[in-house]
Amino acid sequence: MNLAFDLLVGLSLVWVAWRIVGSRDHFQAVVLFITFGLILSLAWTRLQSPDIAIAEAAVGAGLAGVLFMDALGGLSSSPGSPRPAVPLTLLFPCLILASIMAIAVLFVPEDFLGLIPVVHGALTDTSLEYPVTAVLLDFRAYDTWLELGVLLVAVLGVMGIRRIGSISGSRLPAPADPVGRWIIRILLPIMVLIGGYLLWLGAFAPGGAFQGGVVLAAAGVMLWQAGHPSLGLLPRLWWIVLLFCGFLSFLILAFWSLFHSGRMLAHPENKLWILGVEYAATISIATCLISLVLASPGRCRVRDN
Amino acid sequence: MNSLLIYSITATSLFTIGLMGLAAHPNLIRKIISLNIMAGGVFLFLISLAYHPDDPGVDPVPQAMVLTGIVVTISATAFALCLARRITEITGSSRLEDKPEDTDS
Amino acid sequence: MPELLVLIPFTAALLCFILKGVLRSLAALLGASLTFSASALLAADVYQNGAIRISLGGWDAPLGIGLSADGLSVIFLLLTAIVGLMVSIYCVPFFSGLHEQPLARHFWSLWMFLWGSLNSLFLVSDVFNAYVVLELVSISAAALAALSGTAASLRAALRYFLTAMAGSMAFLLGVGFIYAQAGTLDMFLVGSSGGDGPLMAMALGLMTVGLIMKSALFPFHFWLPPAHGEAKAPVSAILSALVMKGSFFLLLRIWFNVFQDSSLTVHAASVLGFLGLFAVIWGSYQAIIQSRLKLIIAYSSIGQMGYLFLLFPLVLTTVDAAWKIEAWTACVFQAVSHGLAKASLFLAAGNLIQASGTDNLRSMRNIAGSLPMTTFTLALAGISLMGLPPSGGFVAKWMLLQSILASGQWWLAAAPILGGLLTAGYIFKILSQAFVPGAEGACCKPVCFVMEKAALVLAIFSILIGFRAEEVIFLLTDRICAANPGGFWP
Amino acid sequence: MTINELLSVLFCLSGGVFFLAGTAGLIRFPDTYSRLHALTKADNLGLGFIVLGLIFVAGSLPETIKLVLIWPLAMIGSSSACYFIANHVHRLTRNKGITRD
Amino acid sequence: MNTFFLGMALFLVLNILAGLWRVLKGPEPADRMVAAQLFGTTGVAALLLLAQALESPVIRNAALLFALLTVMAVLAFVRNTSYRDKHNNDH
Repeated sequence: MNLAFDLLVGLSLVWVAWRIVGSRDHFQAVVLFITFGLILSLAWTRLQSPDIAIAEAAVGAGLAGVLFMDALGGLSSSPGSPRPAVPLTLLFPCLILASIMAIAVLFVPEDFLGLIPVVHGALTDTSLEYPVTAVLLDFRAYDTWLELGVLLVAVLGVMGIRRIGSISGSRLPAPADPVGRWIIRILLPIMVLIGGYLLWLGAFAPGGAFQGGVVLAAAGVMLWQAGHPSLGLLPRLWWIVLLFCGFLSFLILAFWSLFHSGRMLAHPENKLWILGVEYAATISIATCLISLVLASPGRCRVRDN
Repeated sequence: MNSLLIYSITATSLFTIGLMGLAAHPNLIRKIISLNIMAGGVFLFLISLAYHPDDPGVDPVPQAMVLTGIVVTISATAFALCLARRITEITGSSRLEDKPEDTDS
Repeated sequence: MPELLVLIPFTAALLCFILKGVLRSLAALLGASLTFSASALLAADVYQNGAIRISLGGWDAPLGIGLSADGLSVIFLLLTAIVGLMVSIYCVPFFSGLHEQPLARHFWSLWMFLWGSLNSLFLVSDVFNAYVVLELVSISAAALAALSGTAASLRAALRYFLTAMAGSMAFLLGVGFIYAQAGTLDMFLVGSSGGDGPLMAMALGLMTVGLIMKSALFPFHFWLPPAHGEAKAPVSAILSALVMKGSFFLLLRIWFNVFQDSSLTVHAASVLGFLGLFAVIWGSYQAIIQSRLKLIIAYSSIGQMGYLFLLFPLVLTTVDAAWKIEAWTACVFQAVSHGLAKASLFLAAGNLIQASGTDNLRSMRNIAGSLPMTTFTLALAGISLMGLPPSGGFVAKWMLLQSILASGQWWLAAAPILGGLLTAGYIFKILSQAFVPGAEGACCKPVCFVMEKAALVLAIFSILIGFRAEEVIFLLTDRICAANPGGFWP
Repeated sequence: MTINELLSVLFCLSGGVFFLAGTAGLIRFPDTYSRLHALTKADNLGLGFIVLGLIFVAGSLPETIKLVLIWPLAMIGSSSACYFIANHVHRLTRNKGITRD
Repeated sequence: MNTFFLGMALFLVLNILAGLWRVLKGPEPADRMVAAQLFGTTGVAALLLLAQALESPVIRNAALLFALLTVMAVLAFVRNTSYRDKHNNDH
């Protein structure tokens, strides 16, 4: 039964991906992409990694869907280009590449254990119980810090393109019908509640900074879609503090641990530091993602209405 | 033919399909969607390495890598989409080079 | 203290975003000079007492991430420091002009982020960390390229960014294959655990293709000329002098540390050699037929990068160890002198554009009269690019020729000979325009004194390094930290 | 097979039947409005039955509460989404002045 | 017992695949959005069944999240198409 489920999920992933690339209508491709994200979440659940399923669900259905729909909004949809989407000359080399990689994958050793024993061995002397959060925030904290840097640079890049200093201006027209506002008022507190719950859960179960941050970002974007300026309401200084707090907390930790114990990014003994850094990272991820979605349409949207 | 194999082969074919989409589509938004499919494929490959049905459970390091990768990919996608929208606003055509014969804007 | 090299630019980046006006320029200059001095200190430290390897957070190699500063990375760090400092000095007046003022905040924070990520790229010793740093470099470089806001520059930036993203995805899949084989992510551990077998072959192929896409080797060079041509002058100086060297440096790390004693690299080496040879000839030829100054310099970047890729066939197929050091020195000198000369060329071009308004060659007439300093900089940088005797470029091409002849692969000799000729072609094309007495009416807005000085200093540096070859050779031979003590040529 | 498991299998199967009905409705029905009809009614009911089935075999109390919480949320979500789409299609047809068959 | 739940999850994924036909064929963008909304609910049910089959209660959080997020895509769709149509109607 497991094999049947894996085969079905695998085949449907490949088939949906092929339809996405092969479809002529752009809107159809976006909807198929949202379905692709859904089936991928099922695959993550089947592979026993629930926190990635949560992150994929929040990012795929929540943020990517909204981003692509907005991008499509700006495009006057046409029936699609007449010629076939994927030229045949391209098909042949890609088939060769796919077969080479498929053969190479056969050589992955059956009893491949990777770094499991090492991580579980070192888990005792960190103050975090759940291995994934420990790897993210303690063993490979440098990766997480640079990844927060990537988020920050993306926000700076988007604001550079839009020539704006902050996102205070971008506000959408409130949806005409009352149901739009009503549903936001109900779903929003629940999403913020789930975001906090996932963050708190992170210390000892699948959850943590990333999932909490992404869920809060989805909540913020939902608020924005209801016509509320959400993060745009904050004065510029507060918005900058929220934006930088994740990256800054790692920076302060790095400076402090470098000059205190000579080893950069070494967490001090008491657990409060790591939790503080984790919460700051959550807030920073949520703010960066919301700012990305809010800043991309630019101010021209508000002026038209 | 255990599940490691099924998901790894699916992952590599997703990577190839995404690469094909990136090369084939003139429209910018379609290119960015294909990039996300490539990313999905690579992450599926990483997690298929980490998955062991019974004994020590799932390897946390690839999971951490994929979590970092998901957030990096969404921020890169948002940046690329903002660039694409700006290009569409300025030049009116959502493509990198404006070939006259295609009406698809 | 290699960690300082990462901490200072990131702090400066945050400060530059918050502060305004003069305070921002002060913070940027302070950050630039502090990073420069930190790089110099690190170089002296590595020069005296050998390569440094640190494990971050106190976790050792298989689990935690490490930073490694050895001879090769220190040379590239110094190149980034010198070019970075001069570009920062150039940019203070450049971005305080009325026209560029709104962009200043975005430019400075993105530039400091890029500098910090380049420093961490040159100190990398973990394969997945290399992916995250590559992503950070690509996003900040694309954001910088897109700052000019014109349709052409936005298109070029997006084409560059999409190619860079595809390259990163291929690189990440290669990381997956390495993890499947070696079970660890640290470069030096993977290197010592043997590099043969189908998984590693797949990893080598994917990573090499990914990094070639990012450093614009021949088949994937299409994104470079518009990206560097359309960007603002200091941004295109940063892009072609530093960002391309970053992905090339990572390629060196992968080929010579991760796949250190694997037999795979020998077969693939000649492919890279051919692509490099073709890039040299094709890039230099394209540079000659361009009419816009910045496009000429952008195409010449493709040509000069081709020289670097000649290293792979020379080092991997030569039997005699002595000649390998020649090839290594040639490649490193070419990278450093090209970086310096290209940065000064682009800055000088920026001065010309600011003075004459357009970067079309015909409007460049008679600049020898109005901008003598910039013409002198163009000439000096041209000497170093062409490889005339006193300059670093000459040392690079001379050693390249020697190691080619020693290794018996005579067909590679076409690159330095033909390449040098073609490079001379487009350098003289630029300079000849300068002395032609053109239309008197060409208005010449005054260019800030500091901007011309910065370009000149870079050109002088690219000439001076020709005289200091011993330290570089010493750094390359005895200060290499690889799994086995023999370094790159066991 | 305890009584709990039997009940849970029964409910899950009926939930599956409703999902099948919903999908069949999606494919077979002629226009958007009727497809919305299939989507909202059949699926929510299917989800409700599956949640009910799972409650029997769910372990501790918090799990059950979470299960019970999911169903009304999903219902709110899907019914309002259905309203948005219906409203949107109606406004489209009114703007274009053509009457949909 | 778990194989039964896994079988049900498999059946639901088949449902999603069948629904994809409407996404591919759907004449109107609205029909495609209807199908996407359908997949949301079916996805939540499949996740719940998987959570029970694989005995990891944490997957229920993912199902809880999914139930909320499908609305986002529909909201974005409605906002965009109406904006564009209003835009087209103006001139």
